[in-house]
Amino acid sequence: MNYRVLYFASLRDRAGMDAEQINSLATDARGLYSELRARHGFTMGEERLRVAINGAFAQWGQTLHEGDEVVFIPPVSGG
Amino acid sequence: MNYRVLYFASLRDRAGMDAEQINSLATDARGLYSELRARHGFTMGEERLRVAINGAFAQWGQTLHEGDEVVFIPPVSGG
Amino acid sequence: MTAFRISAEPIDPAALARSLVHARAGACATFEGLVRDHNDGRAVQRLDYQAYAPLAQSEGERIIDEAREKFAIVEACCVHRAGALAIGDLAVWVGVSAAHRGAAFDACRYIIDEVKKRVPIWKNEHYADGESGWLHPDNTPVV
Amino acid sequence: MTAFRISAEPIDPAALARSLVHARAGACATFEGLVRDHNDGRAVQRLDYQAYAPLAQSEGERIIDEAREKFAIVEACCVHRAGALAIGDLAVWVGVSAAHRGAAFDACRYIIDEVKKRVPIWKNEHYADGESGWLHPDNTPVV
Repeated sequence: MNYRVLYFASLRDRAGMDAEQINSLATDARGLYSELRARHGFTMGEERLRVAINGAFAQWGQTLHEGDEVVFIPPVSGG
Repeated sequence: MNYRVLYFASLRDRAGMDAEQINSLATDARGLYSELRARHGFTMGEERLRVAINGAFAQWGQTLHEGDEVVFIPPVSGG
Repeated sequence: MTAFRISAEPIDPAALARSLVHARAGACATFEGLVRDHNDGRAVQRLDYQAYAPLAQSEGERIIDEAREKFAIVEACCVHRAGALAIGDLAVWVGVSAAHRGAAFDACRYIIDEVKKRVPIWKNEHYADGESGWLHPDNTPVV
Repeated sequence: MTAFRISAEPIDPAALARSLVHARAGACATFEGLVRDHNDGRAVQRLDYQAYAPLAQSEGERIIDEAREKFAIVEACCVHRAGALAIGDLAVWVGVSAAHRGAAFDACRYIIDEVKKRVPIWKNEHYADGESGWLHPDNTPVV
């Protein structure tokens, strides 16, 4: 399936890009992050991240659909 | 002895003046308030007031001296 | 600038806030007390603040000093109006800057709480029905 | 006006404060977060904020809604900067008006605390030694 992934903060620096289109066999955010972690060498584990799907916080095990926008949210530091 | 007494808030309204010079036999603020209460018909008891002598909070039993400025402080309501 | 002032003139919050700015201050908390259009169920039209100025000044400064001792702050300032105020007018302004927000909030709240408890300033509310009354710290009338 | 906004332009606190004014609001508490010249012992020269804007917007609005439910407030507003900021620049502004000061302070603090915990905005500090780093919520570096 095709997903759009956006990167922020340290994940963006590590991936070297703001966003990418991914064709993946992963059916949930957990599987997708595992695949992208291997590809880009992300050091943060799933336990330090939150996940957002189509602009809303979601569960790691939520089923992904064709064209979903997926964002892995590092610990925030606004303010 | 001669004292200067300033009035604020409801005590000012009741006394009908901002300040007065008093010649009194009272030797402390307690005695002075008792005298002024009788004269002006103040309804507030000593327990609801604080007293200031020469611009600083003081004890009711503190000895007064000639020319002291004495202020009886009703419950404050700034802010 | 004195950290505490009684002012017969309108308060300028922007100018006061600038006095708190410091490169090591990452947090600034402010409090504004404004004249409300009602109190205790009665419609308020305007009010007067009376102050025993010398004691208000020294007690206000004492409160700011206490805040500096209790909390890790950079700057603190409080100005209280005296005289006649209309609905919506700024009656009191408190501002505190600090490296971190906890101290800024805690000190700001400490200052306004203590000012309302201890500084000899009295509020006389004028009601829509033509009456007026001096208030207690809990906003109930002085009988 | 939206109660929460991410702004690429400098924040105007005076204009925001005016939006909180209401005749029944006797108290207004504000918080300003400013860029400090140091963090965790290192000299900071400037910083960048990155935001995941759509989620930051909805999460920020949710926080303001929560504050309205939890506290008896009149108006509340929060604006957070994105982009490049210099020392002393205003990074975030929160303002809350209420009939009484307790609710104004509590809601103001709730909003900034939750924004810092939950809204997807990231701070990248640039240090005097030429390095830079993304920060955790506790201001320690992301490794």
